[in-house]
Amino acid sequence: MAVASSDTAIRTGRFTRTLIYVVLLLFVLFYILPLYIMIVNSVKPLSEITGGGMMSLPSAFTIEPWAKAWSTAQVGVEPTGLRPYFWNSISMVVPAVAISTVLGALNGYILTKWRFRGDTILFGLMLFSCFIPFQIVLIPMAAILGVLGLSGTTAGLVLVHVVYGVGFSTLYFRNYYAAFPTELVRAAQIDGAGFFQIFWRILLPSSGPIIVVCVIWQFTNIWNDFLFGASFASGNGAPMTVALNNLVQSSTGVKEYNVHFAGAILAAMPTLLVYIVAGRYFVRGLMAGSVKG
Amino acid sequence: MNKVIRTLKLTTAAAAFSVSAAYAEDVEVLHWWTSGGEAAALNVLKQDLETQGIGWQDMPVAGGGGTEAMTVLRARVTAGDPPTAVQALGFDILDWGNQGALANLNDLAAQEGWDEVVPEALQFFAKVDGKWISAPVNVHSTNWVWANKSVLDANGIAVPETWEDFVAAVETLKAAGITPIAHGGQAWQDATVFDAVAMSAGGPEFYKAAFIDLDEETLGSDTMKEAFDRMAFIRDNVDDNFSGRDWNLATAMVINGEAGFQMMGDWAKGEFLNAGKVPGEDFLCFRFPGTQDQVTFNADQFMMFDQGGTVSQEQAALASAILSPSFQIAFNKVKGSVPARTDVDGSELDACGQQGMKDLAAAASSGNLFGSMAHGHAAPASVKNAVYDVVTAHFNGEYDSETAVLELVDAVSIAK
Amino acid sequence: MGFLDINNVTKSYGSVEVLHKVNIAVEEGEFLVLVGPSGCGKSTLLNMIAGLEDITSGEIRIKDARMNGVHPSNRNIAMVFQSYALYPNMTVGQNITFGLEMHGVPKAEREKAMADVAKLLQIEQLLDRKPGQLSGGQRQRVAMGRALVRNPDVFLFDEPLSNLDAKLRVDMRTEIKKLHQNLGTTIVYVTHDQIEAMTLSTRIAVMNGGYVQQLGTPKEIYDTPSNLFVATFMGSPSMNLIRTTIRIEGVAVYAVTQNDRGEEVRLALCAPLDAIKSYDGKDVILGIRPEALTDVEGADHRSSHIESIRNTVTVTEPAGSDTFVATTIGGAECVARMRADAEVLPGQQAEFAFNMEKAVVFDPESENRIL
Amino acid sequence: MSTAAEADFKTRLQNWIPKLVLSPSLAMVLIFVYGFILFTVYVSFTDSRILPFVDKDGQRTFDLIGLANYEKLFKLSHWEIALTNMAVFAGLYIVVCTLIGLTLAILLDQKIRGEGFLRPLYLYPMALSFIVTGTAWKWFLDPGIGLENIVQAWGWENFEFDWIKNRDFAIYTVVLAAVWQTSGFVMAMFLAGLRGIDNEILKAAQMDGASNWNLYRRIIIPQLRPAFLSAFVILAHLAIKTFDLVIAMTGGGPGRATELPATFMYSYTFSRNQMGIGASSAVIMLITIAAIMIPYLYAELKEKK
Repeated sequence: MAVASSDTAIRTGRFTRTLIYVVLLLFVLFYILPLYIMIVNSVKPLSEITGGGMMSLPSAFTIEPWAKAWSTAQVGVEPTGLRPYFWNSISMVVPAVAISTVLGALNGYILTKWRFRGDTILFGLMLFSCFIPFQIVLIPMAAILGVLGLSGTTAGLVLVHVVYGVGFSTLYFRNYYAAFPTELVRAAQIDGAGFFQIFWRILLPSSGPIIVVCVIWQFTNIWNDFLFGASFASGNGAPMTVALNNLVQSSTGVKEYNVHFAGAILAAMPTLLVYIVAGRYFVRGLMAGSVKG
Repeated sequence: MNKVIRTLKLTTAAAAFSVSAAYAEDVEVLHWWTSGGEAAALNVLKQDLETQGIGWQDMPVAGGGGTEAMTVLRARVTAGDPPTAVQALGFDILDWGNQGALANLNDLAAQEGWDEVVPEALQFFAKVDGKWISAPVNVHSTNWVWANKSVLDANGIAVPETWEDFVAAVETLKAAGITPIAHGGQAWQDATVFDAVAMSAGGPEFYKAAFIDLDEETLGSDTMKEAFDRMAFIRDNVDDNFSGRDWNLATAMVINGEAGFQMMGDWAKGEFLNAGKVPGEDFLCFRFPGTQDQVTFNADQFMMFDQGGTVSQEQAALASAILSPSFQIAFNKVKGSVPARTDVDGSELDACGQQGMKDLAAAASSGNLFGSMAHGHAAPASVKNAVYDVVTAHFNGEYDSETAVLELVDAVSIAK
Repeated sequence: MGFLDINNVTKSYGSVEVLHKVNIAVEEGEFLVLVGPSGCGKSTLLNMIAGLEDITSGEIRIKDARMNGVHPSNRNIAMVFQSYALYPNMTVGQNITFGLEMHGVPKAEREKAMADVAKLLQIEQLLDRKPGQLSGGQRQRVAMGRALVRNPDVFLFDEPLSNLDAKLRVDMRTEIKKLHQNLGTTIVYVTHDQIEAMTLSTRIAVMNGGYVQQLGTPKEIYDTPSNLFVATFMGSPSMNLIRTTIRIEGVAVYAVTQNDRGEEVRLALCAPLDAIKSYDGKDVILGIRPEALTDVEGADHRSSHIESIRNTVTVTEPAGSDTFVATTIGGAECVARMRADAEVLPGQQAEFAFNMEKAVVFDPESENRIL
Repeated sequence: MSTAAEADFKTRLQNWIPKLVLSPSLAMVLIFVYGFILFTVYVSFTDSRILPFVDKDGQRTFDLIGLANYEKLFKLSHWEIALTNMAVFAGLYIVVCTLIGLTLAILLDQKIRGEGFLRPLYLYPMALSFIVTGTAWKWFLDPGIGLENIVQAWGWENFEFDWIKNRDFAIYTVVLAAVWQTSGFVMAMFLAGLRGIDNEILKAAQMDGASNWNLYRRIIIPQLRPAFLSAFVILAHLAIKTFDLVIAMTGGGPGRATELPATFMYSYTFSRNQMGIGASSAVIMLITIAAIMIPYLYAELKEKK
């Protein structure tokens, strides 16, 4: 499949090609602009920003805002910077992504390879759950977390993210596995492999591309979540976005925009990294299933 | 199945145990003071408690003037795990108090004599059914005007005493090519201005009838239309770019001499000080013309959540520390507001701060201290936001003053 | 009682019954081919033998043990799939030994079994490759290796040759046949290709619409199809079917139809009178295979009964060894298989010889064979 | 099944394991999605303000008031604005994202040098949260300091771009920022779709004399149907959930010009202490989502059966 792509049958003239490059570069400009604003303003002293030079390059370059955002900025009563919250996020995101991906993979496997009566309706129910606006689940979710004793814990937060992540991960894996030959599963059954052995030995080794897509999607969404993190984490266990929000949003205090932007870029670093590193596999993963419908 | 539930219970019990074991002596405080100065000021409180052997579990949630924090609070209360103390404003405190969710601090209050030192208008928001439920931290007053002194001097403008003076001053600045009024077009900023304008246009009786008693006739009166007309005048004298601007960027315009005036609460002072400006020399602070005798206020408080019927030792210590004169001064020096108790020595405060304290004491004793509508101290949140809707729609030219008055009556009656 | 017994097996999905009371007994060492058009239920039946689908009612026994509800891996069967179903992430060697591994066979034994099979199928040099690097024929061999290594009681083949090109298909067909002859294993083989069915099988079950239409040796199926479906499905070009009317004159029985000039022609049937008596004056369908409809010189001289009709040639298709000649008899297009050097030209008249010994007759209503 | 009773252990296990493995997910979805929806429906029939409280004695502190919240809701001009904005926003957002995504994908598919470099640049906005990119956008669009200011400084004194400050246009700037965030993702989906198309069909069409334009219009784009559908689902769900973006960029302003149902619901539930009305707006939103998604899901799932 990837091989077919390297040779497109479309031919274009020199003029058209130039035009194409121009258009593509213009879009680069469009996409890069906000990042440009964030970066240039994160390396200027605050006076330069409030002085009105928000769009221009820094005349006095400083990395002090970065250092401040990371380790000394005030996000609570203690000047800790974003650093401790970074690890909170990691310890929430990693299990949440792992669990929702594994569940999604198993669900997709069952819904395509172990079909039973009513499975399509179940899938429909799960898919529709992707569309629930998160604002309405806050209160009842808090009640349930309270009953489970998970209120204010990372485990509770992981649970919440798994619950609302499993719909999409199931969708991805189901579409991917739908194209996976059922005969392989049957052959493995005859060979004596059980439910989990088939999954582990036969399907999973071929699921690389869709795992990448699913992990990117879940990682981005969970990492960037603010609402659940703020509502269900304890103060010290709050994820990075909550800390960032505390750094950025202050109604009646002095706004240090340069620190805010540095903090924002720091907070986005893991997701940016994921996109840059896994980006090339991303399109491949989408190709391999999820857009085939 | 039963077994599963049992295992579940065991694990959750274990989790709960480990949590409570680690923080048995802690107070957990939910607040939205996360910007440098405020948070540092709060740290004073934390250290104070730590000397008493009480740990401080910090739970900062910034955003939207406490909106996010209130959302989080709902989640925590629903989960059956409310924090010890929660920063809150005005009617939110009463709402929670009326639900029976807050602790009764009367013993402590009697012991420390809160009734005598906290102004009555403020007590209104700290008590339910005669019970103290909340510890006030400060009083912000919102009917301030901030001005760039050199701009005013250069154009020969004296501090305006009346609305007409103010109009004249604005016209002068406009003629000189300076943006007369720096303003950020966000609903709460529009409403902050509206508070002062309405007070100035109709006087204290009018303000009280309209925004505190929510009297329909007053809301629909010609005076209200006059207030909206004055808002329209202000709208005509802000720059084109006001919409959505953060208040502190508007303040920066005054600091940089791009604009003459800004109507904003006393927290704006921090921006001036931070920029190295000196009150009285570089910038001026005065009450909005026509409201010299009145103070519209909002007060930050920490409401104390019921922890199972009794007030724990830690909770009492926290409340007591909040109302201690030393913390009141230390905090308000940084915050720009004035202490919630009127009996503390204000000599450590700067000129604006001292004037604020003086104004507050005077207004409190003369019955001229009113809760700010814009900051949720005049009417419940639903009404406040209904007023926001109308004020901001009118300010942005969605409809004229006459319609605005009708809309206001309607919106308030739906929200009541 | 056979080696593999299919007794009254029925399959339904919800309220839809897709297999109706199928009964087949397979002897040890037999090569049974299930053949039929797609959707006839042949693959469903195979999957039920394999244990991949539930049996709604009836039973399947292998070596006299009831197999209903027995897990596929415990039936001692092996299956070769249409797509070969090679595990893409494993090497050829791992593919072959995966089943043994799952059954807990020690490594040393697995290696030996793999080596034996690889030698038998001449795929030793492929053992370390991944399936993606193999050609279609190689994959086919690996798939068979995977089945063979288990040394099962019954081999199941699900259209194993349909993904190969024509030449390779013929080669592999021969190999499978050889393998069967050498190893003597019991095989159930599903295909929609009637040539494969004819060449490979010891017995054929022709299926359609969830019923076994006919079960018999290739010769029985070919020469005496039990109904119109079997007659047309088996054989290529398929059997000519001519609408005729039975006329009994004394002891002689005639099938009467028209040639393309509209003249009545009579073909005498060599049939016992009793069998056909009741059809006197009624319409029947006369079936004659193309090789039994030839030019006069090419007709089978051993046949006791040749009838001939003069008719117009519409199309000729020289196929090298033979020439197929089309003509219209009784309003139906008929194909005759003539010698390669038969001198016929389109549009001209030619003599068509019917070998009436090979002719069969069907009832148009029930579609079953009468003679 | 008649044979279930006599199935051997392995078979029975095999029949049960899939359902067993699926059940936690199913239970989660039933409780945490559908249970919560029912809860919301219930709250929408009450006069709950801060919370639907039950006090210590088990007494409700709220009353059931039937459809009164819905009546109030539809009297609020605010809600009307939110709905209108949603229609404008969702419509434009989905269409523009799809168009840009498709265009970029087609252009990138022309054997572009540096594709590996360009792709992540188009994709990265998806990785950023709006808590702060909202500020960057706000500044960029601000006529005083952003684009308008720069272009005027370059000498085009008459250039005007003040949409974010303009009640009638502000919603389009929200669309712009939303498109910025997700169009790259849509591009990736279309690119994947394009790469999956059999080149032989294209070659055949070229031999038939189809121009590039016709090739795309008649042959390629119709084959991207699955990609269109996937993009639609993802975009529709993002459009409905758009919240942070508005809060960070415009705060619903100027005035109320960029209020959306999600921000409306949030503000009534959590900052205005009118949870009953908030819940009723959530119910209306859910009904709208269901009305759009259920036919789509039905068609999709039925087809695959």
